[in-house]
Amino acid sequence: MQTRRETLKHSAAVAGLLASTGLFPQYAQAFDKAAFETKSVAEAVKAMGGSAPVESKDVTITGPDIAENGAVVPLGVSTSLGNVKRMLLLVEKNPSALIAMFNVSPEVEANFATRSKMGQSSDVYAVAITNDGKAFFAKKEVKVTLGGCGG
Amino acid sequence: MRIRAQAAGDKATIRVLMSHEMESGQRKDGTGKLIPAWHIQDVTATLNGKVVMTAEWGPAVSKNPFLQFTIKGAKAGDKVGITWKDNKGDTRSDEATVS
Amino acid sequence: MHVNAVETRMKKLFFALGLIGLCAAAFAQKSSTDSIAEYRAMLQDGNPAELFEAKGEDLWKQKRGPKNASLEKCDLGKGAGVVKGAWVELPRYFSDTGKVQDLESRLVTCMQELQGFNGDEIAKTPFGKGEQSNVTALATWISAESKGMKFNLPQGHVEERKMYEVGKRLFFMRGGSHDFACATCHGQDDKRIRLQDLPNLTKNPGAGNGFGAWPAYRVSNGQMWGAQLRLNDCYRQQRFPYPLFGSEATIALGVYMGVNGKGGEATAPAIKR
Amino acid sequence: MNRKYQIALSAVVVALLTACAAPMPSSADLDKLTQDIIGRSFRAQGQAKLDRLSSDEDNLLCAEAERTGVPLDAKVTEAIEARNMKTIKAPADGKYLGDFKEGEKIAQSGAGKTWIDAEGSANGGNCYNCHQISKEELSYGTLGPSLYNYGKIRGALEPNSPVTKAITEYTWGKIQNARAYNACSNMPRFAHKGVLTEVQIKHVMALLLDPASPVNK
Repeated sequence: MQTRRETLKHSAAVAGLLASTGLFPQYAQAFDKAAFETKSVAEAVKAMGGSAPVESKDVTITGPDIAENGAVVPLGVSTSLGNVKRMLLLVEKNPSALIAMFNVSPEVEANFATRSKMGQSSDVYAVAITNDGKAFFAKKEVKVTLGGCGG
Repeated sequence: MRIRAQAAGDKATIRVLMSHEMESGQRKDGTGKLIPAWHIQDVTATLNGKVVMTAEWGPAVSKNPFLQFTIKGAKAGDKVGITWKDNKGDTRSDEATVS
Repeated sequence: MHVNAVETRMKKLFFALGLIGLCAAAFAQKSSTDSIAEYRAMLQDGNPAELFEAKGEDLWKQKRGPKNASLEKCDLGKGAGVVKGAWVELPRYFSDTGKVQDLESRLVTCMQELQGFNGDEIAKTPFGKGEQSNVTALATWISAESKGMKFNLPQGHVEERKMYEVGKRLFFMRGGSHDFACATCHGQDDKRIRLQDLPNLTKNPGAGNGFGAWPAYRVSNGQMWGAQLRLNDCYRQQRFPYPLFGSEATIALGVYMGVNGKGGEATAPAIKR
Repeated sequence: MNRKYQIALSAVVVALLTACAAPMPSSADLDKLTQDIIGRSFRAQGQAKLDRLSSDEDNLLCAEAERTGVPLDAKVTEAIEARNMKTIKAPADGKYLGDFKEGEKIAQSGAGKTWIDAEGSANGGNCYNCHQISKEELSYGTLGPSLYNYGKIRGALEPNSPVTKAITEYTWGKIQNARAYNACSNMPRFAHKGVLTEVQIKHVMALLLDPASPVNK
């Protein structure tokens, strides 16, 4: 296991290392700002290169039934489908629906977890986009007892 | 950053905590002015220097973000690297050894 | 993660699985309390307090301040430089200052004596700013080094016993515009405010669980709170005036709760709503 | 043993002796010490001034009984209740019930009187912090009894009935100053301590006693 370290101090060295692997230049064009500004689930999926999403039991969304605090809502997306290139996590009623996008490679499982802010109770979506642009989703309702966006 | 990389069978679970404000862009300051969004937007994971996962995040990912994913074929002793970049161009990288 | 925590979670999981097995309808009837418990359990793995622990450990070892010294010779009560187990015996009496001190006030003493910082200035700095945020990070790491250990505050010195008695008086003191005492919310078993369970801080398990959880990461604001800020915000909600950082009142309350929590397990740094 | 150690050791012994020899002060001295410590430990902040630290006699008596576990003498209890009863005033216009919808807002709000609240800003009633009230609000506390169906189960929804009149007056008094009925109640004295205005109390009354209030459905 990683021992604790001072990130700031250490970062420069690793950054140098990564730069030498040719990793850094790819950042420049990575972030798709427009997709993260779309308002609906459908628009976001489209912006991320998926067709109209179809509900599928092969996609799983995990999250709490009730979030005590909307500032931190643990959510997970996964799928048993093969040939998946992207996994999306969305919160329908947030000001922008798209929370996170994960690019799936052969080296990782199509299974990711993070935590999201939620302004109010809402359906949350996991969407899997396949290599041929098909989109499959699963959703569940998460009730928020205290909003997390307004501060 | 805190990276924990734990091998089990022929894969390793990676858990990451990152220090970041993740300002949503929805909040107002004391004078009623909107505080601009400030968030991590790109995350890259490497295994022994090779990119295995990239992600894009919006401002709705929670403050001090948590990320969990699984790398296939990773074994004890392998190096897992995580790099993030935010919308102000700030970046951090760190590395952990799979145990 | 601590073994007991894993065990507890496993038990919870088996319990949950059992319910599903026995009757599927139980799922639909799951109470909001169960759902909230489930939500809290989901957050346990990956507590951002770890980020503050890492910062605190570095701060302990780093040469800083006007004297360009580390804190590695700081005496937290178990001898110079001894960190492990120090937190479960604090607050305690220190002969060099002639005072009963808690972890945070003791850290300020060390930062002043060893590193040359101005302790009064640090005490006056708002929580979360400047050297105050460093004190919190240090306290986070130091408390984590005692994780799983049992509280055992010393009561051998008369000053320690006096502070317990003062703390007890403060705990029951009613005041402010609402007549609230600490005891109003934390003097009975199995009560809650809104959906928050309220530990009974007059005895175990509440005292150990409650006192032993801070410093804690608060998900509501993404801040790391030490015991001093925890008590400060209690007094705010009691509608009292502002307790000074490291004041005798807050330290006396720490002695009262810590002694009541004797034998309870240290869980800090915890994650709270 | 070398001399340096001897000196060090004797210092330790002296320190130990001092610690052991120093007697524990009397309870009265500890009360005094507590007051001194309170005087040194707080500062005024915002509207939370230092006068908030002075306990009235009712609070001193109740705090001591709770700390020591020795219940108050019946006569003392009566005296506290009588003192507080005197503070209760019937509504000037004789009307006890306001708007239950406003009452719900007041019951929900925990704002007011802290050092971050602007002076003069409206105070909440903090009701849901301690009580279940309407069935819709799941986030309620348990420090006080459930108030769900408050008027209904007391048979206090019939206008002009003697029961309704009695329950209405009791509830009015209880919200104004709970310690007129229970000397050491944990409930704030909303009117006596200026936490809620008369108009606000009428709204909360309506939440509990208006037949149309969701509480009585």
